[in-house]
Amino acid sequence: MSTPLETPSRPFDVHDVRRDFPILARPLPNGATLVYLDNGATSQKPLLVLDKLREVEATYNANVHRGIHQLGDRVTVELEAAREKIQRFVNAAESAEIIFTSGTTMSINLVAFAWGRKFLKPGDEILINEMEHHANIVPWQQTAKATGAKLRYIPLTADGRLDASHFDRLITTKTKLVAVTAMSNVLGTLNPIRELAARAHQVGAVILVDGAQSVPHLPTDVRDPAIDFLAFSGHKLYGPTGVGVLYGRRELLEAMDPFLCGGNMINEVHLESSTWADLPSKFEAGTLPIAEAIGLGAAIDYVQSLGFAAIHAQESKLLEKALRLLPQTPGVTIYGPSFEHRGSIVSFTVEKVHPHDLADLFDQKGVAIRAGHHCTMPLHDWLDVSATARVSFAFYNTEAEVDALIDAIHYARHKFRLE
Amino acid sequence: MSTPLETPSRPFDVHDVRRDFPILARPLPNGATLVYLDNGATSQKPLLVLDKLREVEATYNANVHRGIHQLGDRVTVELEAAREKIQRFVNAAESAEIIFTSGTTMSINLVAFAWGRKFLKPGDEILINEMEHHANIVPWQQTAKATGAKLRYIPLTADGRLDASHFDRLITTKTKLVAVTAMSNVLGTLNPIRELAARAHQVGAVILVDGAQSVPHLPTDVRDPAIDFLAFSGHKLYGPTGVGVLYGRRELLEAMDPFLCGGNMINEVHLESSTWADLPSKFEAGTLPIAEAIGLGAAIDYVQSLGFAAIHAQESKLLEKALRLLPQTPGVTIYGPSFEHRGSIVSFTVEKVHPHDLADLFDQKGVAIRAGHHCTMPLHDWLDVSATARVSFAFYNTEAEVDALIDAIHYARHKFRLE
Amino acid sequence: MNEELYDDYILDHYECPYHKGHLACPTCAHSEKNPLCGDQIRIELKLNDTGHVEEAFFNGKGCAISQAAASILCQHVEGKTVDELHRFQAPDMLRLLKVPLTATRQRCGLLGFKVLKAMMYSLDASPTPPAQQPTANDESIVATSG
Amino acid sequence: MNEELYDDYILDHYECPYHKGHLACPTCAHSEKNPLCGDQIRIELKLNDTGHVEEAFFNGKGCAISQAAASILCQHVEGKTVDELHRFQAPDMLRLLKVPLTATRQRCGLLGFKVLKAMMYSLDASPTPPAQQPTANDESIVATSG
Ligand SMILES: Cc1ncc(COP(=O)(O)O)c(C=O)c1O
Ligand SMILES: Cc1ncc(COP(=O)(O)O)c(C=O)c1O
Repeated sequence: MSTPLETPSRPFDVHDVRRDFPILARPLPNGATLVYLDNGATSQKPLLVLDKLREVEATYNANVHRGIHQLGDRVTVELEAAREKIQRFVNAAESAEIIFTSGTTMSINLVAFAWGRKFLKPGDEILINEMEHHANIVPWQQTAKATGAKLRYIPLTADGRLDASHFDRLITTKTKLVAVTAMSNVLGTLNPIRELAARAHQVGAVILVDGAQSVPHLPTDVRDPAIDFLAFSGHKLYGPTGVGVLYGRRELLEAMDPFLCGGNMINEVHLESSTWADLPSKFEAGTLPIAEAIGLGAAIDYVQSLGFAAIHAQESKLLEKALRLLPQTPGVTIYGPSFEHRGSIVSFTVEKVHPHDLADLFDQKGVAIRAGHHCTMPLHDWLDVSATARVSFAFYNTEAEVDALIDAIHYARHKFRLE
Repeated sequence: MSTPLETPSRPFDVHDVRRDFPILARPLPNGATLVYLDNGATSQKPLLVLDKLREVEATYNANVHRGIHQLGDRVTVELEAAREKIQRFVNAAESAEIIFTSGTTMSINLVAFAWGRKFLKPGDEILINEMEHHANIVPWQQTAKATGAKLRYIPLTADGRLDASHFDRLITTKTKLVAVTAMSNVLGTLNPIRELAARAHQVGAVILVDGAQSVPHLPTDVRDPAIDFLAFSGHKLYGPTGVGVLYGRRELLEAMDPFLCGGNMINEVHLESSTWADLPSKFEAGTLPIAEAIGLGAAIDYVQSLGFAAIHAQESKLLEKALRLLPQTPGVTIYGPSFEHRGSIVSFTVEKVHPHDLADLFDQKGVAIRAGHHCTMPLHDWLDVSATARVSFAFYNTEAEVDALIDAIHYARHKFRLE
Repeated sequence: MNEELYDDYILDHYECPYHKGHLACPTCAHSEKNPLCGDQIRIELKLNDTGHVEEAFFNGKGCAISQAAASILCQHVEGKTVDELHRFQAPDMLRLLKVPLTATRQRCGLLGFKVLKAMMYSLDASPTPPAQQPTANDESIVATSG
Repeated sequence: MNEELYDDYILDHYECPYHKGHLACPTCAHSEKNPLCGDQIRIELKLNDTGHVEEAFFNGKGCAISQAAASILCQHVEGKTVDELHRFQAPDMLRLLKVPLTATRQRCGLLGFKVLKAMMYSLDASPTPPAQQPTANDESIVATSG
């Protein structure tokens, strides 16, 4: 996915950038300095976002689209401005194609219910793969069960990429949906969205892209390559929890029935039946995560002030260093593809030290990572390990923090009497 | 609904309380002082809540239930503490019965899908009524369509209460669900939840209470009277947007299948099928509105520090004054029952001045109200008006603000050359 | 600024609207409703052979802004050509009102305009030229939520 | 405090566990898995006629905490009566570990304990007295996610 990069409004200096994230400078309860390498789980939020949230809550808190009063007007204008920022950020054709949800999970479920259950029938095929997050597997399992459609999995190559040699066999006129993550949250694998989108469209299928991990780190353009649905979360994009986005192509959103029902998504309600509002309201039942959506708009401003070129340069440097140093560290096995094929996520194991123990010992040194199956049990079955340790970088991480990671591995091995 | 009142930790003084809500003292863009009478749409948030949100975001922002690190531990502990506060606040038997959702609308939809679509069949009856918010009508219309169950409406009395003389006829062994608001968001009507719950249970039906308007203003006890499902929103309870609650009785929640699917709600995921997590995770797919849920916990602390006795006393005073002065104001018609039967909400019209014009003219004086159908079109059809003006009080409103409301009506009439 | 929202110009149109009622034989007519507030506007036009608006009438109920705007609109369009109506855009309509409207109130101020535009659109879509359109006395030629 | 989480006591049990393996003829056995981290523990007990634990074995895989805790648990329960096992509670188990555990890690430290408790519960539920329970060599008497 590529989009004309916005011109960043400031030169990138990681130490300068870190000052925007006060949490990075606070000592942890145990006195250690935070080395936050768990950005794949949730990112930290810059002051700009925190201040925007406070501004909404403390100066024009009101419900949107309803109140004829100054607070209500202001908050409505701010919310719609955030929607337009998101529209431009992913290059959607119109802001009505940007639906506010509670997160990636909700965005995918919305499509699974409102598109999947309406348009899939027995014999149809949903194409997914084993590296997907549970949020992009379980909704399709349930939709397959409910509709009689069949789930098919694209096999993975030994290094954890989609095996393109199976595309011809698997993407056929039976295929109605290709659901795929743009970046694996465990292996970091960058999937060939352009090729999958083209092939899906050739056979008349729809492509849904899970952008939870990619959108915060890479430019996204839903029109090049043409994507039908895109799901992502605010909280991984330096924004608040409680808000996410579903982008959907107008034609598809129009053809779908609403999912959640209630206020705002209706046109008229009569005793026995109702008619639906226009996009985007049709899919936005009830009070939106108002402050959160506006906060997400601020997060996007922040990302664009840095520019993806600078973000990518910094994250690549960290990834390259981690991929270089980790294999040199005794006992370490890393999973997933080589540098060219991945975003800034590395999962690994250390021989004789369980990932949970690793994470705990790392924490003693302030190094925050995640250990477990990272909501990808099928992938861990495929990797044949029950858990891995994962580091996931953001642009505010430093090369010194990669060194801290390596030191932490030595510390854990030492504690486990392995060195 | 009644619960042993918590002992308030401070004496109630409205001017003192107002200092906790800085927005109430800020001048509006037009220079007027805010008279916020739109609490039914969304409430203002005390500093305690704003500060708690900032604390989460700036000092231990992390994902919950996952990270083995100090931030993750802290945020998990805080989130579960919030869940327990909510449990005690509504007197649920266990905290696992408290499900975090994105709001009342989502809570009701969750029940409509996960309970309704599983357990309702043709011939079954869902009992609602015309004063319900769209959030408690449209999901049932859709569920009725999907399952073949029949929607039935309890008639209203001329003053806008449920007509109890029809209960015998309408609540029968065919009835499987009674869905009812504890407090109408337009008429303020307080519905006889105790009687409805008892009758529902007599015939083996389940009762769902929409507590969006009642929970912020009256004590709630889900075990006395026994309620099966209770839905409410954080943002009307002096807490953040983006978070709501579904209380469900364990037995019912256990019998239901999950609704949204993804991370956190699973036990094991295999390629073809998955098993579900225990309560409450089973219904909490994906990353929760973490900061928002913790903020809601703080809002509940705040409410309890005042105590419902003081809150109710203050709001009753305002309601009594409004119900006394409004009818004396030329051209005003008010809707709904008398003082004893209502919470602190009053909807009205002013002859020859459309509610939208009223709201706009009120706004010139800083008086924020809501005009329209308030997501209750069937009720407005029943009232035979296309729109009303609504004032909804909170404990931080003052008697002087009721005077400001009356003055604003005179001002509007004057502008419309009616006086 | 907002103070002047309900100025004499708006209130005069609200109280003594221009051409509120019905045409005996409209060339075209259309109604719409803003379900959010219940405001309703119907507009009826009589076009002559040269494609000019001979007469414009509206009917409806709702707030002062939506009703006054419809009245102002009717006054404005009379004598205009179909072509001119096509070029007439929302900002022009808002300018006609002479008062600043917030985003929420613009929905009221533009309701009549929306009805006019929907009608123009359906005229375009119709196979017969406007002057030969059948007249209509039913509530709406183009079925809408009105 | 946390610094001492991986102290010699835990690591010794992890590296040289007490009674890791299987009993030839267990009176009862049970397995569970923490799907969040993949940790697995199976516990097998041999009870004698007087209702005392004669031998306790565990098997499993997972983090140092879960495995050491199971080892410590086996050592602790031998010689205890079924009654004493019933009275044995989570805080007792955590105390046995001698290290402070955060909420997240308590799931690891208590996995073996949970297996034991589930087994005790199924013993209660079974119609025959414990001593007469059929022995089991299959992976689990009580079907669980193990
Ligand atoms: C009675 C009632 N039910 C449901 C809702 C919907 O709540 P939310 O928009 O927070 O989902 C509201 C508020 O708008 C309400 O007043
Ligand atoms: C690839 C991917 N998809 C989906 C999700 C789910 O996102 P959320 O929990 O914000 O709904 C995540 C994050 O956990 C993810 O990494």
